[in-house]
Amino acid sequence: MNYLSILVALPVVGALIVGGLRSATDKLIKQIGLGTALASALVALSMALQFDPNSSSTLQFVEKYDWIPAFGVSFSLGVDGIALVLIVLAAILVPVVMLAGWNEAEGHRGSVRQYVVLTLLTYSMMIDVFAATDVFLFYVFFEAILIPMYFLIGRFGGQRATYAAVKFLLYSLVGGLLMLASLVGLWVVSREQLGAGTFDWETLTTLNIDGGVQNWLFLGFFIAFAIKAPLFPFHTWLPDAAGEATPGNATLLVGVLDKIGTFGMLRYCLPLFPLASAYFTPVVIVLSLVGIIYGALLAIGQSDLKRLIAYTSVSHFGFIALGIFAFTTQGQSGATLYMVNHGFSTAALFLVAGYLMSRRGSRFIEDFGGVAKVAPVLAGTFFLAGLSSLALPGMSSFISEFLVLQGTFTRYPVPAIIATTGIVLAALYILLMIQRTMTGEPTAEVAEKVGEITFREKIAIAPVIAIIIVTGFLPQPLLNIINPAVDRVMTAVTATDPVASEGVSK
Amino acid sequence: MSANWFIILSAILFTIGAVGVLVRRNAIVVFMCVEMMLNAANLAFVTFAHTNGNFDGQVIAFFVMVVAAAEVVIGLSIIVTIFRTRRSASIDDASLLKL
Amino acid sequence: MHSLLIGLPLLGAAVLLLGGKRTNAWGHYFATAMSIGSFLVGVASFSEMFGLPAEERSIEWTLTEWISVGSFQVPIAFQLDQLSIAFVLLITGVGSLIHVYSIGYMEHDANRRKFFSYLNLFVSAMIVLVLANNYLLLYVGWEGVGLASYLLIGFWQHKPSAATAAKKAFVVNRVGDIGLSLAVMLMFAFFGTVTFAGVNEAADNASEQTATWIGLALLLAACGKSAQFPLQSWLLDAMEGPTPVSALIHAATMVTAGVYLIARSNEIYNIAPTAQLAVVIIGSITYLMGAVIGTAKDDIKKGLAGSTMSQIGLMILAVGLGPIGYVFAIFHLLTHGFFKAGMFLGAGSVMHGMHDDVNMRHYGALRTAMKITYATFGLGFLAIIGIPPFAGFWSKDEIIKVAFSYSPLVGVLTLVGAGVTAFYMTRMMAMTFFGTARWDDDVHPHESPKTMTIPMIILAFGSAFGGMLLLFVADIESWLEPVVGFEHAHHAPDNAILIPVTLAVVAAGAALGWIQYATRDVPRVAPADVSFLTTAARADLYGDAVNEAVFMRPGQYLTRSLVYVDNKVVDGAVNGTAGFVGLVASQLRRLQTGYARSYALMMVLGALVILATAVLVRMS
Amino acid sequence: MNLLMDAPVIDYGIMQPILVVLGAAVLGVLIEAFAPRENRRNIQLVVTFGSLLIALYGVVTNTSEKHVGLGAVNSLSIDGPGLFLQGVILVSALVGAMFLAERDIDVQGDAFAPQASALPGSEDESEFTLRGWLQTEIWPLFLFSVGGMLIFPVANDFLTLFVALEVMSLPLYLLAGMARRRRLLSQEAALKYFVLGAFSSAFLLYGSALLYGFAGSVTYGDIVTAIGQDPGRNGLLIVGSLFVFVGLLFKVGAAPFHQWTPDVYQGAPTALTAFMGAATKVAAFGALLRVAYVALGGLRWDLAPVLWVIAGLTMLIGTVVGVAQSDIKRMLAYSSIAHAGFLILGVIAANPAGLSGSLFYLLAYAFTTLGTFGIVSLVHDASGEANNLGQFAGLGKRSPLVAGAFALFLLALAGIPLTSGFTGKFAVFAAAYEGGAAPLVVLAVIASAIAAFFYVRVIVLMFFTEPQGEEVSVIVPSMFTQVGLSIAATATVILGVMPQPVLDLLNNTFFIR
Repeated sequence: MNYLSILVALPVVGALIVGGLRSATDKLIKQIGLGTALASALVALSMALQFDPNSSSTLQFVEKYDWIPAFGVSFSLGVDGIALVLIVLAAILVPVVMLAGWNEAEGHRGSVRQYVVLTLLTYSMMIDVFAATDVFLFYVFFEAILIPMYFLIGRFGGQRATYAAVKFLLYSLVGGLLMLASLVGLWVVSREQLGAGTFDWETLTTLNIDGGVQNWLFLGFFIAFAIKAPLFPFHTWLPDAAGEATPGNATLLVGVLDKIGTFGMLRYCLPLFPLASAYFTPVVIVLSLVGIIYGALLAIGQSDLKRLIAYTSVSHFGFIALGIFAFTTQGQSGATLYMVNHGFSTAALFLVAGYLMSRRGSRFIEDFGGVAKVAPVLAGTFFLAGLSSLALPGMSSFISEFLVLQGTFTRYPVPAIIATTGIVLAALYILLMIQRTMTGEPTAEVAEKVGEITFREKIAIAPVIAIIIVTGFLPQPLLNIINPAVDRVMTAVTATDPVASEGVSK
Repeated sequence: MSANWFIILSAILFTIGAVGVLVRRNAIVVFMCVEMMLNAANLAFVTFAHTNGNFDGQVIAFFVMVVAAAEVVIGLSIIVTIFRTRRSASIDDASLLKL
Repeated sequence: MHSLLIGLPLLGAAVLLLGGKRTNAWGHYFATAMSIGSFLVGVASFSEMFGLPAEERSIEWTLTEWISVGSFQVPIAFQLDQLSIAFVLLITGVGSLIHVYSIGYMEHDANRRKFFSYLNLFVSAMIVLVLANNYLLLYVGWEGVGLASYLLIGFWQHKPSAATAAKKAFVVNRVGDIGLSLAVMLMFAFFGTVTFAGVNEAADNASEQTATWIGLALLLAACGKSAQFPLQSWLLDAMEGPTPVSALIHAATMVTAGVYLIARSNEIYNIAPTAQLAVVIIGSITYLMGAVIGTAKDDIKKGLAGSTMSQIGLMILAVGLGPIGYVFAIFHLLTHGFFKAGMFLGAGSVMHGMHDDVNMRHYGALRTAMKITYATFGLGFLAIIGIPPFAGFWSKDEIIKVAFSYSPLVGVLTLVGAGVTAFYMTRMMAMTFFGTARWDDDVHPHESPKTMTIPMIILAFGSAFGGMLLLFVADIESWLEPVVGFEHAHHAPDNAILIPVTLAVVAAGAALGWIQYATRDVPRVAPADVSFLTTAARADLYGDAVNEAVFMRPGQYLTRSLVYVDNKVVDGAVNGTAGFVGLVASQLRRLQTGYARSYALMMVLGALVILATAVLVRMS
Repeated sequence: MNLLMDAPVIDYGIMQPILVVLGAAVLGVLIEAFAPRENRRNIQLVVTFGSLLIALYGVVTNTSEKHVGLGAVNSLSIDGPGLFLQGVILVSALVGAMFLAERDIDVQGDAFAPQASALPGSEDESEFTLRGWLQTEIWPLFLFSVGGMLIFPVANDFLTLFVALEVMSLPLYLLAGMARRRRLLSQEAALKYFVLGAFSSAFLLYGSALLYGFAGSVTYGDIVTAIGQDPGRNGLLIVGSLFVFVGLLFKVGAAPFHQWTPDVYQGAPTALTAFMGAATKVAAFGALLRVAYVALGGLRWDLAPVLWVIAGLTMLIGTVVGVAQSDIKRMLAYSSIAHAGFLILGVIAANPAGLSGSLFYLLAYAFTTLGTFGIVSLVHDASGEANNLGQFAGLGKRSPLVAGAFALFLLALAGIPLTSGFTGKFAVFAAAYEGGAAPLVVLAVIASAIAAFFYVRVIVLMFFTEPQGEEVSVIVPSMFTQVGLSIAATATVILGVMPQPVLDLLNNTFFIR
């Protein structure tokens, strides 16, 4: 079954239906959107069940159609374990976001119809990006996805939405253009070595590229991904974009879209440019560490809920990059799992923060306080989301964070120790936020405006919370999917795990 | 007499024409300077035709003259129209389009 | 069956939390039943274990595969051995009593159901902590109890002080957790395993350096959880929580987890003398610090908290002494669990009768008004200061003995500590139950309901006889030997004069306290013109002040500066680039003068430049 | 002595498009002379569109029958690239003619003055306007220009090149000065265009003369042969070829020969700018590519540094100065300068991929340019076209379709994937990288980023900014413009999504000599 093309096509079909039904009410439009997203989620989940983690081939569900043979470009899709889990993440989050942000589109410049269409298009392109096994195709959607997201931020955002949207677009565009330069170089190298230029990812990984050339090509890809992820010091667009976007869009942006960056590092930077990856590892590790600490400190200093969450993500992306560039199976599997977990925990934070903000009509921390007293369940949900973000053991995020740290430690102990201090800062930024918003005596406005969580909101957030907790204790099904893919990456960069020096030989 | 002198003369004519375009304000004069540059080229063509021993250059010179004549028609018509509108043949007066 | 130890309280917590208001009516009974059920399972396990020969007592069982990445493989697996069953019984036993007590204590609180769910959550997390067969799963329990502690300290979260205290507890504990994380990472990096069994096996041929690093990392973890110097500051603030919480979590069980951790890792410490020394030093400092703080507190709960800090310092000191110390540290931990929980419950009972006033200067002469409380508290008092034959005597005396055999200096320290302990406990006793009544007219002290007094009475029995039971009936020395390796050969030589000396020091301390606070009037307002030491002790020996000056203020300054830097410098650099382009653009724009002749000039210049370029290239 | 000579054998089939268009132009002049005024426009339209379609048909059949070769005694080289360029020019001319034929946008008539010779603001002018007269002479002029353009990229010697240059330019000089509105600006544009154009063509001619001196022939093939034989006289060769480049680089609008572009683009009637911006660039680049690849192919290593400097300068000036523009037409002019810079990369590449990439780029660029200017011509305020950038604010709300199409064209200009601009950019950049110009590719990428800024700014204005000041309106044009814009938009999307057929066409096509 062509799961991947169905996944790509379904949201587009949904968008066309929504776009075509000129007389449909907003409610019907939202229902169609949600229905499409749910159907896609089912397809994605059934695909995940069909996935064979122990298959001998790198990619599964492969589909390939010629697109631009002149450039060696084909419309080829396929997933390995890493891509699969991210697709599933997207497939689960999109319906959640749609349901959680049911009334989000109202009161903005754009219409509900535009909102649904753009969200569905973004969704389809996300799948494309993760499933593309042609580097050109990846690049095309890497860039193209900017457009719907740009409109989602700009037309459905806060007061400085235009500024934030433009910033988002230009940052990503600059990164993308640098990647284009590298893409061009990569293609020329493939042409020189293979006779005909190709963009087929698996073929490209077999190239034997000169070290110096690798470094330049690596930089183009890496900077693009570092902007997308974002790593320090390319992060300043994220707080603006996530701060201005609606909570649902911020969730998609930070939870899924930004994963393209770290996914790209793992999928493209490492296997395509193994020498350069090793060469630049010290730089990346330093950037990651700075990001971890810096993002966390800035999160502590924020007065705006959404910006705060955005900065926590800067910190978390530091962990992910650290894990990837640790070159150990624990580090990379941990980083991949981290991408998924971070998607869910950020979603929980943004969406529940969205519940709060929509009630109070403000996104500033100082306008809250005492919510726990007037809406205990809402507060509890927010608290759970926070715990997930601070990687409390028992939450899924703990597994991934610990794996990243462990994987880093076996190769780079000092960076790992520095990164570990991030867990204290994480506790600080989350608990300070919780304290300021949830505890104390409710102010008059909070008491008046903030009501308890509604049924719809509960249904939307419940799966996310459930996933966070269940995978905290049962992460292995996910890890079983991720591990073989990571092993392949490790093989591609010819890295092996360090051996325990004082271990008991058995 | 060496053909070089003719080439040098044509280069001088070309340079005078070019400098004339740069320094003269009157549109007609500027235009005539351009024509001078074309004729410098003609001189070069004819000279080279001589040194190369074929007629191509000389034939080209005739073509150029025809083209130059056409150019005159167009050029003068534009200049005259502008003169009628602005009551000035100074090429510097036409400087509304800038920055 | 053993999984029920965790499962029952977890079920309780889940039912109460997910059930919501529907469970309001019966939730507290359900939670209490779950806790008692867990205790009964513990007792059954214990009796089963008791009947087995020593080498067969330890059992392990695996619930499921947990994490498996490359060679990093950690199951969700448990180990029930002599050490963990001791903790299980303490946790579920004391825990159940406190559940019962809370039924009465929290009767009028609107969120009683939530309180009980948190208590259940705590019990299950604590049991995970002591049953885990590997350090990573222990970590789950470790932070799980931290979470429960956070929730319970901040239970009255509408009080800003409670919310702040809860956050502080969690954050400071997280600092300690760095240690636990690092220890686990070190273990995997060097030994390739994180299970207790694997680490113990690897410890046989591990280098001293590795063991030292692991030992120090574990000590950091213990410092956080057990409120040891320099991470002690959260415990006093934690008294913002309801009193049963203080009794259970911040006296009897959770705060002793650090002792458990070090005792559990004895094979690492045995080959790392430096780490052991560090443990002893930290323990000693905290032991004395806590005692000194205890002497100056007027808040009965804070006084007890100082005492807890101090007593755990003593235990930590003891585990640092090596194989001869582990057993007595655990022994003291268990007896302390009885008498300190009992005293906290007593304090709660007093507060219950005193309109939640915690200031001892407003008490006095309560022995008549609250007889049961007085009696149970008094038994705890006798136990803690180490009067034979009460529980504390047996455990504390042994530790002092061992300390002297380790080093005279440490021995003297423990002795001094014992004297100070006697002083502040006597002070507390005197200020609360003796002297003149200093309470306000509208306060009518009364005895607490049975749900509260019965647990107190049971714990008082423990304070009275627990020591003898454990020592002589359960034979704790040989019981724990398979786990912590009690070395009879190096058994501390019986020091005939040590017991009398110790008793004399205790008596002196107690007498001083009695003279000071029972025979003289206690002012209702704390006097201001006091010695420097008193001032310092009242300020928790400036622990918070140091934290504030060294971490908090610079931290706040740092975050504020970074917010500025991020906006102006990092973001500014990008916007600056845009601005620069704009500037260049506006300058270049001026070349577009609008004069055709200047355009022509530019063309000629361009032609000359490219001509020059070509010539240069040609020549080079 | 035999006075008889063999008449040259001329393959008229291969020259059909040129002959048809030029013939139609001559016919157009006759129509102006003999047809009654009221019928002229319709007759001219029939002649224009008819001849363009016939010519296009000729190009298509020649292409499909692989009917290629040297024509007209070796003075034309109608090969694969040549036919492709002619096709692009003809399509641009068709779309451009649709814009020129538009009468519904301006209430007074089409985009041209009713009588160019009448003084602006004079009574004559208002009378002509009142009568609704149209200057139908624009059609023969337009066709002459198209004819020149058809010859320009297939010229196989420098004389033909020069003549073609003049044939295509002279009518444009005139047309640029005939705008109905803002006539002063229009006339100024014409004057500047003319003076500078004549100046640059003098350079081209003088360069040709020097090359003639060097090689003894003006035919491309002979020159490249001579270079191979190295007869000395390198001074003539270098100065000559550089002067030729000056002339050609002026036409493509490369820095530092670009300064006429913004002024002329702004001053000329927008419909003409659309045609001129697209077709002139195509024709000029076709000629530049042919000269560089064929005539001066052996001089690559001497010319490469020069072209590197020019390409870098052009890209940076085009993008950086473009950022500071506030007039939409000037901004697009700078954008066209930037694109000239990108296209020079294809010249520098000096490999078949560079040629095919540039050709694709030109095709894509032609449609986007036609589309952007076509849409600019639709936005009006009370006094005529609204060209100030600020006036585009809120366009997205007022007419989403037009704003959407404009956004599409702008994104294509920016080179966003799935638009034609991206495919072209990729092809050219890859070729340049392969040709050893990797640093220039990086520079091009940076320039693209800067350019993206001003394209995006317009999109922001249209969709995210509330309109302020006086009301501007989007005119609903007649079928002419509608069809033209539809063609441009469709092509932009198709070339982005499904470029393979065109790439197939370009594959293995190369200049013959």
